[in-house]
This record gives sequence, C-alpha cells and structure tokens, in this order.
Amino acid sequence: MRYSGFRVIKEALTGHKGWTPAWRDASPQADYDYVIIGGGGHGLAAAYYLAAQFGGKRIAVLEKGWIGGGNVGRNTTIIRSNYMLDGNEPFYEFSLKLWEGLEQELNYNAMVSQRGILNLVHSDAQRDGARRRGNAMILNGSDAELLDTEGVRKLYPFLNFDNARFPIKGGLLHRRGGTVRHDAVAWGYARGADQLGVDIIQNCEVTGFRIENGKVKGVETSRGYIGAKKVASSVAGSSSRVMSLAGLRLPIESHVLQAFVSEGLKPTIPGVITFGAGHFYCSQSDKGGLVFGGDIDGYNSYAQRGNLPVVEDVVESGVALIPALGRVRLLRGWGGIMDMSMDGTPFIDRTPIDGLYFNGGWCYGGFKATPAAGWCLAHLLATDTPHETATAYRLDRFRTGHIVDEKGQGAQPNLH
Amino acid sequence: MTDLKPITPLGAGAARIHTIGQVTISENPDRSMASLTTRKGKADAVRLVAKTALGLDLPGPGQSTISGDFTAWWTGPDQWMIDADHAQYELLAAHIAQAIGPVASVTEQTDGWCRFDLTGSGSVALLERLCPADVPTMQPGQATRTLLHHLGCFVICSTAGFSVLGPRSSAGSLHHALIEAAHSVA
Amino acid sequence: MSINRLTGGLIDHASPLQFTFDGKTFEGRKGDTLASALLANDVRLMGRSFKYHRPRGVLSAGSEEPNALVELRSGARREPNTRATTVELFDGLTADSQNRLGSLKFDALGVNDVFHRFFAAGFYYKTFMWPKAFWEKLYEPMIRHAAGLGSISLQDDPDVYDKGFLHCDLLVVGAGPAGLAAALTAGRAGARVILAEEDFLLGGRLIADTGTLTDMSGADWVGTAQAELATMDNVRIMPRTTVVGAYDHGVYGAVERISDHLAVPEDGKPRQVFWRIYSKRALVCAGAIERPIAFENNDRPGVMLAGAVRAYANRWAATPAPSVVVFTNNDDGHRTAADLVAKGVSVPTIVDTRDTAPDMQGTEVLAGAQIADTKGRLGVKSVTVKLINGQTRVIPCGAVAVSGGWNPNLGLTCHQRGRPVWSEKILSFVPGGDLPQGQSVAGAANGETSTHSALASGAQGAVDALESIGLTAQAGDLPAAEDRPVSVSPFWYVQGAKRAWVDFQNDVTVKDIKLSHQEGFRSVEHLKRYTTLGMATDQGKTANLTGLAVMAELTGKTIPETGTTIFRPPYTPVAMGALAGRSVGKAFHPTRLTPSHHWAAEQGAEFVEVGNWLRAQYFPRPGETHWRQAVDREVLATRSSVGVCDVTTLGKIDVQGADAAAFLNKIYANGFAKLAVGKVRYGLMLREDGIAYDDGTAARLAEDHFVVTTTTANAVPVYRNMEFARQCLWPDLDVQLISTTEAWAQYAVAGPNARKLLQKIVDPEFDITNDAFPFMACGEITVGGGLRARLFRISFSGELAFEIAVPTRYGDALIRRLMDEGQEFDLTPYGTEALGVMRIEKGHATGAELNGTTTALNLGMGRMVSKKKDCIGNTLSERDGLNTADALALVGLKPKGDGQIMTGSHLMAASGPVDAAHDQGYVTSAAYSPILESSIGLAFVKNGSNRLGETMRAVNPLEGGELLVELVSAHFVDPEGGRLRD
Amino acid sequence: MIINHPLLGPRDAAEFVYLGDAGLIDRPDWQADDAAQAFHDYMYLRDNPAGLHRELWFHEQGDRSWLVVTRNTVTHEITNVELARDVAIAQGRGQ
Repeated sequence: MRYSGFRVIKEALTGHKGWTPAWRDASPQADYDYVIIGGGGHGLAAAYYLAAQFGGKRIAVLEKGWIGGGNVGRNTTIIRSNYMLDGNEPFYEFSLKLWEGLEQELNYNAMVSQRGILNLVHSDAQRDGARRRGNAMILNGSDAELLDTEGVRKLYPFLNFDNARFPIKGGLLHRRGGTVRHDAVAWGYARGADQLGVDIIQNCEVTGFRIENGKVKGVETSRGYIGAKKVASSVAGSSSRVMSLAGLRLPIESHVLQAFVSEGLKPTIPGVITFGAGHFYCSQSDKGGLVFGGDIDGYNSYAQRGNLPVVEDVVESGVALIPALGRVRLLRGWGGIMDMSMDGTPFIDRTPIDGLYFNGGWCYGGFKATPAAGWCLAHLLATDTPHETATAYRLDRFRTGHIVDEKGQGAQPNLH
Repeated sequence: MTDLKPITPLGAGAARIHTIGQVTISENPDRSMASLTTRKGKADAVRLVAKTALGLDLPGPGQSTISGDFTAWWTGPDQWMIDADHAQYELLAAHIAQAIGPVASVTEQTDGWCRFDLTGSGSVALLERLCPADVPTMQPGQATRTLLHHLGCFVICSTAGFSVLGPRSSAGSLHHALIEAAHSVA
Repeated sequence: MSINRLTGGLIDHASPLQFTFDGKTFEGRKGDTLASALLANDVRLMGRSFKYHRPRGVLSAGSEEPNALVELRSGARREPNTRATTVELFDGLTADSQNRLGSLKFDALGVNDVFHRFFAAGFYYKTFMWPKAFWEKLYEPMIRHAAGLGSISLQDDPDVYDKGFLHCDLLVVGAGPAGLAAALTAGRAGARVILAEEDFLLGGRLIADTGTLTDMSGADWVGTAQAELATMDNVRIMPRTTVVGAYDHGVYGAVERISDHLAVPEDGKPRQVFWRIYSKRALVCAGAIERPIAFENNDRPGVMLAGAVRAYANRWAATPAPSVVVFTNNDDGHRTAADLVAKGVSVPTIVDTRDTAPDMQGTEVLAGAQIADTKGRLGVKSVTVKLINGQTRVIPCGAVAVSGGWNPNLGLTCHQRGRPVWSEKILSFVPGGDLPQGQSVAGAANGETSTHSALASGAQGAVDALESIGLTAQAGDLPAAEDRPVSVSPFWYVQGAKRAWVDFQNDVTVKDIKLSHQEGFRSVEHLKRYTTLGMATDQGKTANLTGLAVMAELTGKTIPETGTTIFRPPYTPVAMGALAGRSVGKAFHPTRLTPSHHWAAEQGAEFVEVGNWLRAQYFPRPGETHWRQAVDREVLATRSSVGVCDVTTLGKIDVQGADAAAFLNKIYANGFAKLAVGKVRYGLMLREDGIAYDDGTAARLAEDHFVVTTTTANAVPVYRNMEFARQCLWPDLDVQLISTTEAWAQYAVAGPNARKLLQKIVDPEFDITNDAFPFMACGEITVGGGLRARLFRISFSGELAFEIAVPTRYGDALIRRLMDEGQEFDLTPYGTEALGVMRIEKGHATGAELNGTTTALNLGMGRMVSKKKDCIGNTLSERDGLNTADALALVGLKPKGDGQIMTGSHLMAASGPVDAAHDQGYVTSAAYSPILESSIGLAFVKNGSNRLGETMRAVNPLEGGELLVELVSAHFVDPEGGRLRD
Repeated sequence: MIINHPLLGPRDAAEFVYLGDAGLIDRPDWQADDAAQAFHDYMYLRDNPAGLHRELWFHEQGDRSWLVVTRNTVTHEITNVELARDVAIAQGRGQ
C-alpha cells in the first residue's frame, strides 16, 4: 500500500478500514540466502538495501523481541556528518545523503529534519579542534561553519553567556545535521523491506550458530533451526553475547547510555546543541519534549537502565548551559546498551568464520549511521568487499595498528 | 626565619570565620600536615616506631586518633595523614621523617589542603546537603574521604565538631558551597 | 463562596487565600490545592488536550493527573505543565491555562477536534512527504507550533536548589495507612527510618475517606501517629517529598519541595532539595491509582475519578458540581456515592456495569448499565445511560464520578525493569518478584485494598524488612479498620463508542488502539510508540492498563499475555533545577586558583580556563589595545632579559621507595634507572596501546625520592594510572605515590637574566652558578631567609630557565618578592599565551600534539622509546600501522611571504586538488613569533621529517583561507639549545 | 550503585572511577615470543559477559585503592569486592 495525503484523507472519510499491517508478521522458512540477526535500524536497513540495491533474494531478519526495540528506539534521534578522521567522515557523509532522501525512498515520513547541529566551543584549543574538524568535513563534501560568540547568541540567545563557568567562545555549526523520528526509521525500513519480500521474523532469538569446517551453515533459534548461506550479526549492545555463540571475542564492551526527555513544551530549542564544557546535548522533538543526553554511565552493563550520578551530571550541564531549564521538568529517562569499541569506531567486516559477517561497535553513534551501515553491510554481504566508505571498519585493525580514534582516548571504551 | 608572608587558602592574611544560623565555618590555616606511607613490608615497623617516637597510635580505616601534639587519620592502605600545629611544627614532614626513619615515605602536605572547621548544632544538616558520607552517625575519632561539591575532601569528626579538608586551589569554591549550604539549613 | 464549597474537611475555612486563574481572581482556603479551590469556585474547565485541544477539567486528586495542567506563577518563575492537583494553594498564587490559541473557552486550535478523523494514530508517518522541501518549511513548523504543552519563559531560573544525602535502615515511601503503620513499627524498634510522603499532609486515603480506625476518624488517627513519630529521633518525617526513582543497591532519589507552597522561597533557601537516599531496605507504600472506564466523550470537564471526587468532598470540602452521577464496575464506586450524599451532594444515580450491583439506601442504582455518552461543550451537563434492557436515559448532572477499579502504584517497583504480575483478585498488575534489591511493597501498592490489610501489611512489611538486616521489630496492636473484600468486574470500556479516551493527555482513544492493531503495531512497545499511549507527562498512570485491555481483546490474548505496564524513573516529572542543584552558573564546576592569582588579578591580568584552573593568559599594560601587543612584549622581554610565569598547575607526584627508579623506568618510555641524584630528566609516557600519552619531568631528589611532573590536563589520570601500575601490575615494587600538586607554588623564571634574578632571592649558601647547578640540575634549597624551596633547572621556553617551588602559602609572597627584586631586569610576568608562543618557537609538544592519536615516532621522539626494557606501551607501539613509511611527523611551518597560519588548517600539495583524498596533514599549533617576526606553526605531515624545505598549502576552507607554507624544522629558536645551557 | 569497599564499607560508586575487565591485571610478558599477540589480546579482547563480570574500579575520591569488583552486568548485583593489589599478588604478579 502506498502512503499519501490523499490516502489519509480517503481513509479518514471511510473509517480507516483500509489500512493494512505495515509489514507482515512472517514465520521462519527452512533456509534463506541471507539471514540478518537483529531487527533494529541497521539490520532492517541492511535487509532493505540488500533487496533494493543489490538484488538480494530470500532474506530474513531475525529479531528476538519486537523490531525497533533496541537502540533505534532509544536514542536522542540526532543525525550528523561532523567527524574528523578519514576513516569516518566519508561514511557519515554518505549516511547523511541517504537520510536526505529517505522519506521518498521509503514512502514513509520519518520526519528527517535538518535543523542544524551546533557544537559549542569554550576555549581556544576547542576552537582549534573545531577548525580542524570543520575543514575535514568540508574537504569530505559535508558542510560546516565556524561561529563566534555573537553568531551563537543570534541562534540561541538564551544560552548562558553572562554567568558561565566556561564561557561560550563560539561553535561549529553543521546545518545539514538534525533529527529524525527514530521509531519511524525502523518501521519505514521494515515496511520497505517487507514490500521487497524480506521476511521479518519477530520473537525469534538466535541461540547458536551451526558452523561446519569454518563455514557458517545457519542459526539455531528459539523458533527452530534456520539455514543460511550468509549470516550477518547486527545486534549492537548484544554483539559480544551473540558473537560469542560463534566462539568469537570482540574488541567491544557493552555499556549503558541514558537519555532523557522533558515534559512537552511549546517550541523552545530550534536545532541541536552540544555543550563543549560538559556532557550534554539537546534538541526538541516535534511533540515538544526536550530530548537530551550526556555521557555513558561508564561501567559494563546489559541492564538498559542507569544510575543517578550520570543523571545529575547531565542535568547539571544542561542547566549550566541553559539556566531557564531549571524550571523544566525531566519527564522520563531510559537506558540503551551500547557496543563501545576500543577506539570508538565501528566494525562492518567479515569474520574469521566463512559466511559470517559482523556489523557492530557503534558506540553511541549508531543511529545516525543507520542508512549507511545498512547499505555498507548489504554491500559487504552481496559482494564480499567493503563499501568504499567503510574500508576502515575492520575487525583486525587493532592487530595491524590502523586505529581510528576520533577522540584520542585509546583502548578505554567508556571514554569514547 | 623568612620574611616572606604567607596567605591563607582563601587568599587573605587572616582566616575567615562566618556564623550562619546554627553553624560556624572557620577557615583554619594553622595546621601542618604530612603524609606517612609505609615502605613495602614495613607496616609493623612503622606502627611500632610511630608509637615509640611520636606516641602515635596509627588508626585503622575510617578512623583518626589524637596523641599529644599529633592527629593522625587513615587515608589509604598503609597510609596516614599526620597533622599538628603549624606554628610549632612548620617542618612537620621533616620532623616525622626524622622520627620514623627509612621504613616509611613521608611527604609534606601542609599546603595541599584548605581546612574549614564546622562547629554548632547545624553542622550535620549542613554536611547532609553536601556529601554522601553518613555524617549523622559519625563519631569523634572518625575520618573519611568523600566527594563534596565535586571535590575530593576529608571529613573529620572530633569532639570540637567537624573539619572539612579540600584541595587548596579550590578553597574558594569549597567555602562558597559551605556558606550556601549553611544558609539553606539556617 | 460558591455552591461547590462544602463544610468540614481538612481545610481552614477561616483562612481565605486569594489567587488568580487566567487573570480572574478567586478565593480559596488554606489547605486547598489549586484544583480543589477551582472546583470549589465552580471552575471545571482547566485546560486543553494535547492533540485535539478538547476542553478538559481535573480528573484526579493527585500526581497522576493528566488533564489539569497549568502554567503556574509568572515571569521567570513560570512553570509550565504544573498539575493543579498537586499545587498547594498560597496567597497571591497565579496560574494560567496553557496549550490554547485564544482563550481557554474559545481555543482556535479546537478546530483540530473538528477534523479529528484525519489525525488518527500515526497519520503523520503517511503524509507530509510532498513536496520534499515542504516538510521542514511548512508542515513541521506547523506541527511544532500546535504541539507541545505549556511554554517556558526562557529567562534564567531565579531560584536555587540543593542536593542532599540521607542514610537509613528503612525508607518508607508513602504515609498512608501502610506507610504510617510501617514507620511506627520500625520507629518503635529504634531503626533509622525515613518516611517520605508526596502530599503536604500525611495520611493518604485515611484523610480522603470517612472510615474510622477503632474509635477515631482517619485524620485524628493520622494526627496521633504523626505526633508519636515526631518524638522519635530515629525517624525523619518528610512531607512534600516525592520518591522519584529506585536505583541500584537501595539508592533512591527524592524531591523535597521546600518552598513551592510559598510565593517565593525565603532568602537563601532552596526551592527544592533533591535527596539521594541510601537505604538498607525500602518499603513501598505508595498506594493505588484509580483507573477510569472509557466511554463516549468521557473526557469532558466534570468526568472524574470517583475516589478523587470523594477526596475533594471529604478532605477539601469541594465538589465539582452539586449533582454527580457515579459510574462504576466495583463496590468502591458506591462508597463515593455514600460519602457524597453524606456531604449533601446530590447523587441522582449510580450506574453500575455489574448485573448484580449492590443496592444503596436512598440512591438509585442502575445495575448492568453503562454510560453511553456525555453532553456539555465545556463541562458535563448530562449523561446518556444505556440501561440493562437496552433503553437509554438522559440524566442531567454536573459531574461523573468514574471508578474502574484500582491499580497498585507500581512506579518504583519496576524502575529496575522488574515485571509486575497479574492479579485476578483486583484485575490489575501487582508488583512481581523481581523487585529492586532491598525493596518490598505493602498496602494498596501491593494489592491490599482494605484499610485493615494496608495497616497490617505495612506493619508486617517493616518487621520483615528489618529482620532481613538483623533488626527486631514487633508489629504491635493495630487499630480496627474496615476490611471489605474487593468486588470488581472486568469492564474496561463501553463497546460501540466512537471516541472514548484512554490516554487523556495524549488524546489516545480506543479507536486509535484498534487502528494500531490493524496496522500491525501490536506489541506493547509498538502500541505505545505508534499511538503515544502512556508517553505523556503522567506516563499513562491512568491509561496504560485500559490500553492493554483493549489490545488484549483485539489479539484474543489475556492482558498479562499481551504485556505489562512498566514505568521508568522519575515517578513524577522532576524540575531539572533540582537535579542540577548548586552546580550551575559559575559554580558549575569548582574553580582552581593558582598561588599568584590574587596578585595577577591586581596586575589586571586576563584569565583563561584551563580545565578547572584559571590561569593568567596575559598581562596587558596601559596603552596596549590588542592582546597580541601584550603577548609579544612578554615574549620579547623574556627572551631578552627575564620573565616569570606561574606553572603551579602542572601535576606534581611525589614518588618514593627503594624501587622508585625501577618503577619510573616502567612508567616512562625512556630510561630512568640511571638518573643521578640532583638531576632532572624529560620523560615521555605512552599508553599501553603505544600512543603517546603525557610528558613531563622527573627530578631525583634522593636515591629513593623523585618528583614527577605531568601536564596540567593529565595530572589526575596520570596519578591514577601510576597507582594502577603500582597496585595491580608491579605490586612487588617498593614504591609509594602521593600527589603534591597543590602543596607547592611553582614559578618558571626564564631568560638570560634568570640566574641573576634568582641569585638575589636564593639564600646565599646555595650556589646556583652554571657549574654548580647546570642545565637539568635540581635541588632542595631555601629562599628569602630560610624558606624551604625546590629548584629545577628546566626550560620550556628554550631560555636559561629555572622552576622554583615554595610551599603554596608563600606563593603570593614569592611572586611579589620576585617582581620587586626583578625591577632592575625589567622582570616581566607572562601568561599562557606567551608560554605557548615560546614553546612553539622551540617546537615543544603540548596537548595539541599529544592529542591521543600520535606516537613517539610522529612526535619525532621515536628513538626515546627504549627497546631494552619493559615499559608501558612499548610492545604495542611496534605495530605496523603505527610505523608506516608515510607516518605523520611533526614539522615546523613558515608562511611563504606574509600571512597567518591557522591552527586546524589541513595541508595539501602546493598545487593540485583540495579535497580529503589529497589531505597530507594538519596544523596543530600556530602563533605569531615576535622574535622571527613571522607567523609560525607546528603540523603533522605525512613523512614530514623527510620533506623539510617543501612548499605546501595550508587550507582552511572553513574560513576561506589558503596559505603557501614551507616545511621547516620545528625548532625555530636556538635549535642547538645553547641558551638553556648558559 | 554502592560498592562495599573491603576496608571502608559501603560507598557510593560516584566516588570511584571505572576501568574495566580485571583481566587488565594480567599484563603479558614483554619478552615472550607471542608478546605482540598477547598484548593485543590483553588490551583489546576483554571479557564482556552478560552476567558475572570481574572488573576494576578505582576509589579516586576515597582511599585510592584499586578494587576488583565482581558484579552482574545484567542485574548490577555486586557479589564480591577485593583489593586489586591482593588479587594481583595472589595471581603471582611481581614474582
């Protein structure tokens, strides 16, 4: 079924009787060409592009719960292409370009909204860093502007300019960055993939891999064995757990990242702001809630919930940056589990097991990567070669020393 | 004797004292401090010589003791802070090192810290607004290190009241936090 | 006063309070909430709904309120989305309705309701896509302006907030019958108890209902219990305190509203305190929340929860209308009817969905009946009842009291993702077995619906909780109280309704849930997200279960098979100010001041934040109009005579022990074992992954005593990592560490006259001539007549230089003495800017170069990494990828001709494309060198050390610049190092 | 979270800094033939279980002890806390 304004009007006038499920609730078949483990944004996008761009057939997405229930459904909805390193920026720029055409591609309004992202700087050293990054962005075909204090004030006059512990000295503005209605991304890709024949199988947990002579044959699941020529794991947060079923150890730790939303407010914050002197980033959803987050809790966790010190740390930064927030109420917090990699950079790569592929290690930047990660994983699955924008995302880079460490924190996952 | 004039952690010639509601906050620049850490395998020797040479019973975790001119509190495994009157023991670290000998490492800490003494019935309520330590149950002779307005501080309970020791460079911020909390509970 | 003000209750009829709502002045009573006062004044219409802008009135009498949200107070203190049901009335209170275009009665956005059928669940995912550009330009701005609830002032919040920390054996959450019984039991046993109550009065249902406890009214019994608790030093009673979150290991977050019942906080007092409560055990006695029944137009002002109507009548002496119809599926609805009648409120009819509804003396009970519709644009005027025989009857009334049964208040029990379990007895979820560690539940929160069972379970809950931590308590005698059984039938919504609201605040109707099911969004999570059910500011406290019941019916499953209702912290929304506490504004982080700060401020220095430190950036002199003038002067003065700079911020770690040298040999990449006593050495630390980490010096004061310096930024982590190495990696070494960063004031004295100046203040018995105290010497000396000091002959500027340290309290006096004694040399204080210029002139790396991605090889220090010993980072630094032929190398840059090198520029070949594919490196640091009279820079360039002399372009497309530069040695000034050895 | 410090009793985890897998105590021998591989595994392939995890915490705002905490990463329940130095010595470090 094609969605359109006309269709909405027609259904409204006829009692909404014509709407059909956005995707089939498929049951597993005996075997597939491709099995993608994980019905999150990345897995669904990979299935969609595999079918839409690479002619893939007989594709299944296996989800242990309900699709979109992982990190695509619990994040701060930000999209951006403002990375600095060669290994990263082309990939994220590719992703941003895919976002820019997503609704038309999927016939689903995911509310991609390029409201602009402003990274504030509070020192000369930060401005120098912003300049290096901004230049890298432009050299990679993205957009960036360096604002001075007055430029920031024009956009956000209510920031703390007069009584700040760390004065705002400017900011790096990335106008094409913005936000997306996160759940709709999963649903849009699911609907798109379903229409191309992909089986989306919910409540189907992978419990093991069948591997013979170093080659994957299929997966054991809570709904029985499913054979597959190629299997990809795309289960950020649970990567170590799932890949350990295949006997693999990963350079990843699982950490909890909390995010928060305020009560609904009339339009207050037009774009996305990130504080440079504390852990706080914030935007406002179309519904009116301020959506914000900060740093990960910092300890290994699979618990999807965090603790007070980080809640307070994030809010302290928020009120320090925007003193008017003192009277705004925090409505709800939640936690998602992040694949924190050892250099803060993801993996889209083959594994030592033939036919088994891995997409993970997205730290807390996986949402914005969704379209490109899906595309690049599809590319890898279809061609067995990495997509040109994802060549740095190799699993063996720590062995070879080709590290991609955007923050310069080294092998300390909770600092990335 | 040097003619260079010291200043207090809050940056003045004389210590500052405020009484707000039921609590008095006094800057106390009149203490010398030195850390005492046992050399590897010398814990027993250090305890013995501390007792014989200084009269000090080195306390266990969470505790402080007073013996004669010295107060000692536990700061870590095999490590204590010793404190004494500054006028009498300006060279406290040298004094301790001399007395203890090569079984311990002694380091001058006098000016690493600022110290605020809290007296009055409002002290507990004040500290409840600032630090996660279980202050209401602290008894004289207990000492702990904890977080206080983002600063790692010692909180020491004595018969006179409480003392809060924080990093000297942040004396102004720590003092400000204490004053504000005092107003809150006044 | 209006006909809606009754007699009695717990308000003070003799204390009138004036307040305004939407500009109109009303009178309430002390003890009122804003909601009760408005009802007493015959105001039912209090707000507009989120999506359809339907007129809405108050639904509840507590924090579960979805409808009556107002903007409280005005100006910078305006608080949007404030529940009128929880606002304690004070004299002069002002409140305004919100989310309306025009007046509350004539909201222009009410047009949304006319077109409601176009706004079904998820409609926005299916449209607004054409033309593409219109989403951001037209559709989305339109949606955003219509959405949202209240608005904030965007002015700085004028109030302050505190945080606090409390410890207890038993935290009792809620002071209703269960909570009070628990607190009494635990308090009498001598346990440390915190009794937290959200309301400003203790008692919960005991002060909202009319039942007695033995021979006392509920309120009187609460009074005696409270009085007894108040005598116990071991019990802390905290009214106006909402426990909002259950965190790991018995930690709870709670908000105490210190000043919200006042017009403005008292001087110096916080508005609220956010308490972190450390509990050994917690007993949740948070009561239950009544659930509505969904029926056609059930959202009109005047349609309320029955228990709330009862509470308004009994406690607040207010009724929403003189005539109230009761609609119920359980016996509790009949209690409301009885209480209303007793208060003189007319109850024309009880509509009971059960065929076997009990009778009530003097009041008509329509058994097996349902409410089919309501009428009244801005408030209920009548209900249409569908009788058991299928006929309908219209009954005029001003309010409907609805009871669909009671849901245990699960909030805190599932904050750690515990799943509640279904109870057939009360037709609701009750707390499950996987409660947060140390938590138990009692009273209505645990499904104990009678007063007797609440009291008993509270007391027993306290006994059990204390027993588990080794304390003994006795449940004691409990007052006699009602112990009625539950009688409730599963009735969730009236069939056939066109628009029956489930989630009032987010405007989710039964039909929306059906549409969600039809489109495949059937899991609870999908249902929530697709319809927004339960996503409003009340987290669906009154909505979630009904939503599940509707979905269960559609899927043919039971409710527990369909899903559960879980809640996330906070239990009720929390002002961000409270979570921030005092860590805002200038106090966001502590400020660290250097020993010379006060002196520097007197000199008019400009300061700059370096981490938490404030450092003097430069010292402008009269007549200097640009910072560069000051910096150039400071550099030239230092290089030509002598300058002084406060370098106290560098980390200083005291390292002692017989194995101190062996330990440093492992910490640093270069060798330290053979450093002589009285000598200093530059040291480079690597991370274990082989990347350069930090640099500094280590001075050997004695065979077993070193002082290690770190960079300002890394002082804390380096000390931490050294402790890791000491405790975890090499526990056999005899080495002790302690920070002395703050204990010593340290100044760099640099320039050709540095020695001459120091000789004036160093006590004469210490020889600091070049022979006695050569480059890289160190020693303990005295200055100013016997003051202990440390002297290090090290140089960051490249000049003849010393660093001198004295106990911090003397730092102020030392800088003043130096300035006095330095007059003859025109001693010039310099700040971080001049320091930066001079280090770039010398090619010294700082954080800009040791940026966490560069190796010793990149920095030109590859040969310092000793291959003959084990040290942190040695092995992994040898990986191929870190040692490629075109690895980045640190070089100097000079512009070809005039021009300013900009840090952050990227380096491209002198000609050819400018893009990422041709990127050859980047500029890490740049400055104007007054000595060279040129802009200079440092950069990492691929294979740079073999390309000196090459011309490249430093491109800065961000700011539109491009500059031809020559790659040169990074050592611009005195490359042979003659000056520092003078 | 509350960490029950073996010397100081229950302390708020906010006083601590987290490092990670306690396997970081087992620093390989730099002179072994497989040192490159061993250091790679040591540094990058850490335990990341959904369940019991032995991990290093540093009591930065306390007594500056490194601790080995055994914690369930699914429930956050802490079942054992040891001084890391004792663990290191027991594992034979520094022999």
